[in-house]
Amino acid sequence: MDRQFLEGRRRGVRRTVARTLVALVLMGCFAIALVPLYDVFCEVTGLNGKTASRAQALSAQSADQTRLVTMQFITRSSSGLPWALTTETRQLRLHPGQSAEVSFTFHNLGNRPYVARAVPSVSPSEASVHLRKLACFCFENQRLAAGERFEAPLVFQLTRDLPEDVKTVTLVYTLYEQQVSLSRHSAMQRPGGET
Amino acid sequence: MASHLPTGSSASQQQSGAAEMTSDTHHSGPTGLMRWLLTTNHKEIGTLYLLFSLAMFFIGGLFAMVVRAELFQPGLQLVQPEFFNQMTTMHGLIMVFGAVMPAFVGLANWMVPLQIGAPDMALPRLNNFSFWLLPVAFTMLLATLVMPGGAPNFGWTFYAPLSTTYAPPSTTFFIFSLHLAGISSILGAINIIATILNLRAPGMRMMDMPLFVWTWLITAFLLIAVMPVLAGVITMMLLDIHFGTSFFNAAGGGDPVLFQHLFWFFGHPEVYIMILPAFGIVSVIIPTFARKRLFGYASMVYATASIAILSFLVWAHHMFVVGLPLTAELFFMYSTMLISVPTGVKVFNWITTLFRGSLTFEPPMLFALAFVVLFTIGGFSGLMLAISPADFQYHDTYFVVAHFHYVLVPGAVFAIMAAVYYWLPKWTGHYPHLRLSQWHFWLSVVGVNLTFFPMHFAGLAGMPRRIPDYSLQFADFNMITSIGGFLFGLSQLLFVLVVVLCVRGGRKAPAQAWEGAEDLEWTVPSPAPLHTFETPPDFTPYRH
Amino acid sequence: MRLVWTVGLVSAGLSSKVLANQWNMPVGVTDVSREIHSLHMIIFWICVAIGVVVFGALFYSLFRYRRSRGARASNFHEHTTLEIVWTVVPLLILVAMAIPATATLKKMYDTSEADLDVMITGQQWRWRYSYLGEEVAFTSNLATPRSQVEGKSAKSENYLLEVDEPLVLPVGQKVRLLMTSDDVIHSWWVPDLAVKQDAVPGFVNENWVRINEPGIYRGQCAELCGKDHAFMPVVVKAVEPPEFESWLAQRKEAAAQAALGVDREWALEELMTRGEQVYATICASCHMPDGQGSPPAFPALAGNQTMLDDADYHIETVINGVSGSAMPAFRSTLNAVELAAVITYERNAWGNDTGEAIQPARIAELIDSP
Amino acid sequence: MWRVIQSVLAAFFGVQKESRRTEDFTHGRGFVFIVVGLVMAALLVGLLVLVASLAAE
Repeated sequence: MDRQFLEGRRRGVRRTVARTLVALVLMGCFAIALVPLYDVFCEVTGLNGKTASRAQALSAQSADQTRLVTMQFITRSSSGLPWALTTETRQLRLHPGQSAEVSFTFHNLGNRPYVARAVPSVSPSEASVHLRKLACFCFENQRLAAGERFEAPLVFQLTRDLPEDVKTVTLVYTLYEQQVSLSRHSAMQRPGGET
Repeated sequence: MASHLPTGSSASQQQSGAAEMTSDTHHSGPTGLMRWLLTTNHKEIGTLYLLFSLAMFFIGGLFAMVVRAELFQPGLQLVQPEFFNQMTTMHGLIMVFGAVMPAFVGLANWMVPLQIGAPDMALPRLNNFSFWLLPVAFTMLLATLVMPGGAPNFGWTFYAPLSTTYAPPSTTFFIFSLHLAGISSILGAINIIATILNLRAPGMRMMDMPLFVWTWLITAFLLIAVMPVLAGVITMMLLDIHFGTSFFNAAGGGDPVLFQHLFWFFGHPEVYIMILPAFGIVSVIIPTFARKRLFGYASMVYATASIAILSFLVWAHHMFVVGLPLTAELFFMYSTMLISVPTGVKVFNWITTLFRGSLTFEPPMLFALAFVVLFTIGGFSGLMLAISPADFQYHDTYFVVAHFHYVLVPGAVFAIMAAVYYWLPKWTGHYPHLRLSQWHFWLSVVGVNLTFFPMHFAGLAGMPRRIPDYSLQFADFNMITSIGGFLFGLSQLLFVLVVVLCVRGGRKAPAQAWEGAEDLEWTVPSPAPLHTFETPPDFTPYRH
Repeated sequence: MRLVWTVGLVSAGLSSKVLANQWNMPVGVTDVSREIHSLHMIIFWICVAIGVVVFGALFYSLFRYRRSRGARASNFHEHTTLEIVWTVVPLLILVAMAIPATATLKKMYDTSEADLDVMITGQQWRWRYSYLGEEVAFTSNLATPRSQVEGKSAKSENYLLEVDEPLVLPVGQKVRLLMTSDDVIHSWWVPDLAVKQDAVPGFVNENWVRINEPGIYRGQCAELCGKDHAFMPVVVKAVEPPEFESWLAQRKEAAAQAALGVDREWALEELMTRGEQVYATICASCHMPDGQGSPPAFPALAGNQTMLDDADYHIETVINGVSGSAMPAFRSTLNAVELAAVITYERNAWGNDTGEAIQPARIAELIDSP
Repeated sequence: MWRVIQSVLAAFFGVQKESRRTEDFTHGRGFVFIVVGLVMAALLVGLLVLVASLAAE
């Protein structure tokens, strides 16, 4: 058979394989990039009721006196952690644009120290981008000795552009024990490392 | 099915196992088991894929029989819920990754080079490697059944955190086996793309290729695009389980819903990976037995491409009740509804191909026609499921189970069977036994509908999927479904019988085994010799 | 002739009954469920109509153009106008479907002020309901006895769809349902209310319902959540608002009564009796009625030396659960009396015979945070 | 360029004249079609997002 013909085919195959491999690598990178992309997407759109994980500045705006929104607080703790997270303020009504402070109490009922973090979630999820937290215990881990009690404030604001049809915003904090480094970013650098 | 062997005296040995294979005149390499282990011939590898897939079809089917036996009546009779969940999970995984996908790859191995006039696949050694990854992967997956804590029990969709924090220890092996199966698929896809793009007979343009080749080309691109996502998601699971990360764990700032987004970003194109080659098969078989050119060949290609593109835009329709914002629900509802347009085009084209044809109903045609009818029923329930508000009622019920079994069993599986009946004469040199094939067809059709049609009603009446026991109002539906399931399962033994008989002997088939068949594979003798098209054939496009 | 008529009428009546109840999606008792039902029927009939046309054309071709009838193949294979028509017509049909679907979906996403907020927490394998701002919370467990599941006794009418404590809701009021989970993803579903929403651990989802008619509505968990996924039903009892108010008052009273019991000294037998009930509803599904468990996921309690030697460890495990395992924290699921009783029961049943009575007062210290 | 866009649009729609298709496949460059196809796919996504957010208003 024609040698040139075969050589041509071989070159074509090599080129196709190289291109598909490039596509494969690109898709692999894309798959990995989907994770941070998702986080950014959630933070921007408030998808899934996620809130910002860093303190935000108070947006200087006057309160919208024409409407009142109910803000509810729910506290839960997960299994394996003998802590109680409580707040006196279960519910408050405020104007969008207005800022408010609510105090939460952490109590370690166990007989050894624990490190834990309160993970927030907001419903309805449309409201989560409009919830600005100026100070929150949820930004960092809490470490409490056996029997220790700790009071921490949440300072927040619902921005004025909160959609009109949102009448009630629920903020749920779930306490999770942080034994090992559970933050995926630090764990990616040091797999399984203790913090 | 080693068709290249001389028929006659050695024919009886062919089916009795690879170990007894005698060497043949064409081949001077290793003999016996080693020959099959080391083969780089596309026909032999195709045969290996098909046999592997058949074995997995029966293992997965056995698991389904356990499920149906337990669900025969209310109450727990045969198995405990833990084991029931392992059965549903393994059934799904084996059928998707072990039976349907390898069957299509096997058909591609056998037929793509023959249909485009290529001497072999572009990368024969890689081909061998990608096949042998599969038995390793699935042996490992099946071995999880006897591990402490049992096999994976979290459904074939393995939603976190049930599949991470709360998973049995065997999950690590499950992840590893899925990695191997994924690598195998990727390598297979690269090989198919390289073959189709470079080894076509001189003069064969892209738009001259048979539709089976076209649909496989598009499927292969889908595989390249989504298999890395599957690999990524199961790697993240592995890291979550063993290395303290929390991609999918709220405790560490992760999100279980992220898992579902990633999984379905892979999963929905995966669904089309399992159906596009089936479209191709049916588009090849129907014109043959209608003795008429395929209506709207170009539209078929475009529709396939449209479906492939749209498949990346619809993933969250599997997640309508997970708590998506209104805009997202609407987006995914609209995009999903759009998919029914190209799918409809395909169905209309098939029917118009039949219109004013000259029809005969050989076994491959029977299966292809059943495919058109029953797949369309699955398409209708798919359209209903796309309606997001209604999906709040359908989601995770037997209505969904009915839907995807309609598109996968009388869809993908019937297409594979149609392909096997269609090409068996080419592989073995004999026609399959007509009466037995017809019995197999009719029993399968009755069994499939008896199994899956009542599931629609059970789902609408409120029966959730993946439950080992149910309340009394679902009892009648489940009993019918189980009887249908046993019938369908048993009738597949007939299929094996037909294949075995066909390998051993039967009415001799000429090179062009079907009167209306016009693709290149019908120009080589039946059975196809081990080496074909070593000199590229002269291709004159008959279509254009 | 009359006989034929009677039979016809009876069977028509029967089939309509069957169709209404068990073959189709329930119409339900909320405005949303009615709308979803009618949407479902509209789409269904559109599909039937398309199906008649498509399958009609298919089967016509199959019969008309058989070669055995002497059909000769013609050779057309393209028709641009026809192809445009069958692309455009389905598109129009889809738009016609999308309009009512969008309208219904927007109604389902209504966030107007609710009259009552209920937090629903999924836990392997039960639901916990708490009425926000009302200090009323309880768990709802499967009430069907194990013997019915195993076929040792006859199955009751509501087999697997009955619970010890249904969720009680007032009719005619908008109830906001907040969903979350303690462990894996669950999905709270009542077909008659057309509410199905995933409960995702660490996240909160919401849905709402306004029930039009009093009654008892049954559903179940719809998302695979582990071995007893089939055994976590949902039962909603919808009552008139006054009845709801008195029920709520009664619940508060009962909670206060239970709190009183904490301070007094309980006898071993008393705790054992109470503990046996709690064990059967809460613990037996994993640790088995005979305390043998099903290792490795669910350890045996009978003869479990670590547990018997260290009462504190035992108490702590039950109260706080074990993170990353199927053992949940019962701190907020059970009250001090129930916790004390069940721990006492576990330490004395199945030949464990420690003779220890764990007093509710001891537990109360560990779960309260004054 | 307009020809390419027209052809890609026709492909999205799924209907194309035989003569036109033959011409595209003989004279057109695959790469251009792929790029235009991807852009059109992105436009389709944008259009759907727009429709969905308008409908959600």
